[in-house]
Amino acid sequence: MPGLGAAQPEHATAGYLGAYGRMLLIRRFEAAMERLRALGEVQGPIHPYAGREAVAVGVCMALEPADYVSGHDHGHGHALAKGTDPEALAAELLGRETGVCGGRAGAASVIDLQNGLIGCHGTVGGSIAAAVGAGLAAGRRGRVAVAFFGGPSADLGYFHECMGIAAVRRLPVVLVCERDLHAERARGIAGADVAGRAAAHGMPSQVVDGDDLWAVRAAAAAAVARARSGEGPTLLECRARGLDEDSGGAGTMPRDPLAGARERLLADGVAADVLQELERGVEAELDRAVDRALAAPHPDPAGALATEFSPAR
Amino acid sequence: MPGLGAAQPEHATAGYLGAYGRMLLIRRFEAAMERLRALGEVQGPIHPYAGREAVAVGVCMALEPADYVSGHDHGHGHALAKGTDPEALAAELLGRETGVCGGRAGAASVIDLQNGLIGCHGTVGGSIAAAVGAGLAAGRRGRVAVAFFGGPSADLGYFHECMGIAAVRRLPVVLVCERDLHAERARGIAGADVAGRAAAHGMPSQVVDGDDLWAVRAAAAAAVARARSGEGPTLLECRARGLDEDSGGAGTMPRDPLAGARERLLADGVAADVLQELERGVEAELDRAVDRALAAPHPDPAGALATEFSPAR
Amino acid sequence: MSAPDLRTAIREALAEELERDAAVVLLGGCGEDPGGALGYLRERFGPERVLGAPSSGLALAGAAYGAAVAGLRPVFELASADLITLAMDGLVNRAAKFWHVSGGQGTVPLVARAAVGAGCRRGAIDSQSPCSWLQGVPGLKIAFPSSPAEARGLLKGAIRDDNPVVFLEHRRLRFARSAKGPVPEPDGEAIPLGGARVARAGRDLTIVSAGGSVSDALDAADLLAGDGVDAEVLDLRTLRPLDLEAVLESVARTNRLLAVEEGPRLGGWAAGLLGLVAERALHDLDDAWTLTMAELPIPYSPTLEDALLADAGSIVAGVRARLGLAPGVG
Amino acid sequence: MSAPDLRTAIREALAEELERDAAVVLLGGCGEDPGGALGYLRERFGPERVLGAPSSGLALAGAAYGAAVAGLRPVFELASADLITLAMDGLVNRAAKFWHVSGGQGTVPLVARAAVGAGCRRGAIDSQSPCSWLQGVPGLKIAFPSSPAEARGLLKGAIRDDNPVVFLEHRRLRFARSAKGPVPEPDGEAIPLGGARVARAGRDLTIVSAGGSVSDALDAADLLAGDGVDAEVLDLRTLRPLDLEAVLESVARTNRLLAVEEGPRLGGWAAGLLGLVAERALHDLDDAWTLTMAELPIPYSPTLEDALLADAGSIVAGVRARLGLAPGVG
Ligand SMILES: Cc1ncc(C[n+]2csc(CCOP(=O)(O)OP(=O)(O)O)c2C)c(N)n1
Ligand SMILES: Cc1ncc(C[n+]2csc(CCOP(=O)(O)OP(=O)(O)O)c2C)c(N)n1
Ligand SMILES: [Mg+2]
Ligand SMILES: [Mg+2]
Repeated sequence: MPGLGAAQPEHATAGYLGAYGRMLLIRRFEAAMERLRALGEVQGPIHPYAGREAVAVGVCMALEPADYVSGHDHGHGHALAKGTDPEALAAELLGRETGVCGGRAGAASVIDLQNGLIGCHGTVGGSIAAAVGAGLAAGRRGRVAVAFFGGPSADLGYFHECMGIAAVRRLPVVLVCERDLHAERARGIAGADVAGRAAAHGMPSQVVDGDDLWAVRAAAAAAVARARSGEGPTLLECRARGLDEDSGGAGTMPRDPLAGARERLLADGVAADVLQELERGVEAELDRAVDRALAAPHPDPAGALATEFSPAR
Repeated sequence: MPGLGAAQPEHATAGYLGAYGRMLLIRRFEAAMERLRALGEVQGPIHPYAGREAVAVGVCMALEPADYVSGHDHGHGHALAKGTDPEALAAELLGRETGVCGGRAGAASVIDLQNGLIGCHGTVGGSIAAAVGAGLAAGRRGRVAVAFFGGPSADLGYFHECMGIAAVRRLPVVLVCERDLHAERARGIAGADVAGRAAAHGMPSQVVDGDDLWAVRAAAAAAVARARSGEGPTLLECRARGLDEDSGGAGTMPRDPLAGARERLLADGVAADVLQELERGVEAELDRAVDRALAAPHPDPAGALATEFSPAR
Repeated sequence: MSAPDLRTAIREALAEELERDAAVVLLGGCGEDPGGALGYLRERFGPERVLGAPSSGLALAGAAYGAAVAGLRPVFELASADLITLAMDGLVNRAAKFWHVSGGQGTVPLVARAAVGAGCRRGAIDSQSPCSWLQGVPGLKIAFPSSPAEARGLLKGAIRDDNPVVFLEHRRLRFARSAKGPVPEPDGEAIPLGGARVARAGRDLTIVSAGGSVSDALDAADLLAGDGVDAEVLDLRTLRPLDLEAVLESVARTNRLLAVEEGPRLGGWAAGLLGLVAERALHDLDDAWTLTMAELPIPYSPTLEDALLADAGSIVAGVRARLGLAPGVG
Repeated sequence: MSAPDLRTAIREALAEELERDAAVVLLGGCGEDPGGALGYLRERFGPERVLGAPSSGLALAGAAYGAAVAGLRPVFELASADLITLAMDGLVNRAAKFWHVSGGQGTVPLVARAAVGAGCRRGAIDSQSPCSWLQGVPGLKIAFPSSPAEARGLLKGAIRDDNPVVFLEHRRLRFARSAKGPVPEPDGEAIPLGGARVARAGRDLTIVSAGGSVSDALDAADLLAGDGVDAEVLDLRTLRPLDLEAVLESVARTNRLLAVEEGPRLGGWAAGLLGLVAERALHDLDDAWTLTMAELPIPYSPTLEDALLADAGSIVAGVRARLGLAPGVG
């Protein structure tokens, strides 16, 4: 996807311009998939990422392409942030042979090893174990492993057991609790202190404004630098207020991270027509991606269901 | 067992005299079982409790007979502290039909519902879940539920998930981490901060001198009172230094909790001959218990292995 | 009285048992909530009977076990049967063992409810059948109702049972409004666990199934009648205990056995059932086979998922092939 | 070269694989450490190859899966197979699924080692066979060696295999110094997973077993030879994949099948194996039965535990009864 390029560590507005494009891509991609779902083309569940785009994109700005990321069940957000091709991702949700996982995974379990996405995890907390494990490998190669997970994970065993291992072994891991305070309120969960739980394991932590791309990127860059230099893991609690269901998407909520990023770019001197061109580019790319994905073939059961095991090495 | 009586909340020396007797019983019982194990009479593993007697006995002094206790794999210590008949416990370790569980459980899994011992748990951390669950029932009846568990449990999921549930629901639960610092050193584990981990769940906690019967009882009494009055759970980290392997049991180590309790009782004015009479009583009771247990029949496979399920209610 | 849908059936069973016995409590409820029930029940019975809890299978199963030992009758809910993986220590190592290990001192009357089953495009990790993980655990019952009406009666039976029960609610039953075949028990009564049910009587072939596949077997039996094949359909209702006698009795009459399972063949209950029958009644059998899934994770792609799953059509095709009937007859 | 004991066999296999491939790492080691190996190996290979970790099955399995996805070949140890209950999410929902769900992007070459088996007075919760919990999980291999020499070769095969493997080390093998029956592979070689082994050739009866029970079957075969019964003994080596063709080939010659499993009958691999054979070769079978444990938790009491477990004597008695031979002949 030229023009969108995987998010890269950059300090100029240019980096944030690309990042804004990627946030927009996530928002628009999700809306397109919801439309296809209403038409019965996408048949599996989609866990919405709208309102959290600044978290995945801000964190991935601080990463190298070879770094590892594991996501939770809002997988399409993490995948696009880490650089997965939208056409391959759309084809995945459509269950096509050209999907990034050949149509075997669906949205919640996307894997894209080429872009460092080691997997998305429906089991609450499972992404943390995967990233901590990848951290064991990452250290050998100067890489970093990042886990995204929701607020409910902080109550579960994976969170604590894995923090313990990461802290004791000083693994190059960044744990990103991406709290959707709106979703948590809807579920009747009181806002617990997640960041504070890292102290139990002697791990530094930080509460981050998850609606602010710049704040997320800055916190992630510090945590990634710490991890890469061998100082060990960090827990970031990124609080996203979530979109109000009535707000109807980008632009209408004052705290909408997408609208916020756009305003900040304008304030930082990016010309409105540069933004509009970028936005048209994203829309056009997305349309093309969806069209191609819709035209792709369904997998052939004969070949797909052939072997249980990977051939022995 | 007249003369030994289940530990009761009492503030006079008399209560501590009985408690000292029970600590001695645990120490001597374990030594007797180890001897029988060397002879092949006890065939299963025994996880030693020597050096931790002040913890189980001090906590159980603060409990009513109907309160619930769950233990970990050092089950004989918790059972005797909660009031299990030494003869029935010896018979259990000997695998006899008269064992407290009919010989089905062995040392690590002892259950004695009549005395409130809901079970002992080889799975590290399992005792915590059992007590938190019992806490759900206990609240209805003005009872308290206590979990004993070792230091390694504090790294595991059960510990954190259950603390969360107990704290959120303000359950009448006391979590007693009984750390054997000697055993942990032998395993090469650095002394972590266990009590501090309760803060992550908004639960009060306290580090207690686990070698000091009086200190354990006082801390437990406060935690039990808090639980019983509906204020919620407490975590006690009882640090026992453990017996040095070379010390050869009671009396030779300055920090031996059993020797310490004896000295304190003498200092508090208990006459030496009163103590000696108590000690002779314990020895005599234990000898009788072991003799009877050894004379008890083995279970009959025909009857014992008859039905898989409890008959439907 | 019209037959209930699954949500209503589950909600009614829970409400009636909460009403009947003060020891019954509900734990959890962050999942799919197939009964759609917990909000309503919490309002009606209060937060001391219907308790929210984190969606933590590890602690939920462990705490339910402790609560049951201490005298409650907890019913807890896992968001999905795939998450039984997180609840195994409590279920397998604790609840299933307690009655025997305690020498009969007490029982563990808990029920673990979970939504189960493929066909809903939920992918490999949210569609699995957990039967094979649990069937080999002595002391643990597995109930797997085949219709909303059956679910209602069996859930009441599970809650009243003194032993721990895993209660599986097949997702495809949500779309079923009525029970297929006769429901012998009057509505509202508990069905005690352990007995199979003859869902359709027949003479030529015994089709044994459980859960969501029973209605496929009944549809297949209707189609096979057009071929002149009179199939008996047995609904196992519980996979442990297993009503082997009912299967043996049927096979002694039909001499042909087909077991239909939504799960892989290796390690599944269907192949095991064939083995148990072969061991006891080899010479009653003229033929015996299974219809299961391939030895694969369940793919997300609708095309692939449909290819993997049996339905009435594949049961009929299998029977025709096995009996040497021309395909398409009838 | 004398046959190794189990500890030596495991330690040597681990050392050789650590030496051969820098991607191999060992995790954990707070358990029984049946190889007696981890201290020695940590000294030899350093703490970056032999990593201590809390004895937490949940995080160990999850982290091993993540490490394997990211290019390592982790071998982790559970203190006891009963604790596989805590590792199920990582093994079943993640490791077993990855190759398929990713569409073949990568594999999960992890090995989960665990001590398994009854007969050592460890009680209900430290003696179980986990085979039935795992055999129905596509994508997950189960290796269950029958002797120290087999354990050495199969562990090397498991570590080199690109798929996740649960590797079960039977406690009773610790007392076995030598492999019973021929060990066809030269010492030190990896045995690829998936093929059964004819541990003893025979013509009258096929006894199929795995793990610690294979030597009981071999002893029984020796005793049965005195009755004029020439038993073939098949060692399955892996329970998934299952070498059904080897069993069918043997049964086609002997026409009698006995499967011996240390575990309950319902839900176990032995009954399932009978079912798979009945489905494929019903008319080859003159008789087929299983020798398993009762449907009960394993009791601590030595008297009760011994009564529950099969041994060579009970295999012989069962065969004699089933074949209608007078007891005590031979
Ligand atoms: C271990 C586990 N328990 C329960 C569930 C069911 N479940 C699915 S989503 C969800 C709550 C939302 O979790 P998550 O997506 O991590 O949080 P969010 O970011 O949406 O706030 C739950 C409880 C699950 N997937 N895994
Ligand atoms: C979940 C789990 N992991 C590992 C083990 C193996 N194991 C048995 S004892 C032990 C360490 C000691 O634990 P504990 O007795 O709780 O601590 P202690 O009081 O002896 O210090 C371990 C790791 C286990 N029983 N359960
Ligand atoms: Mg969510
Ligand atoms: Mg211990």
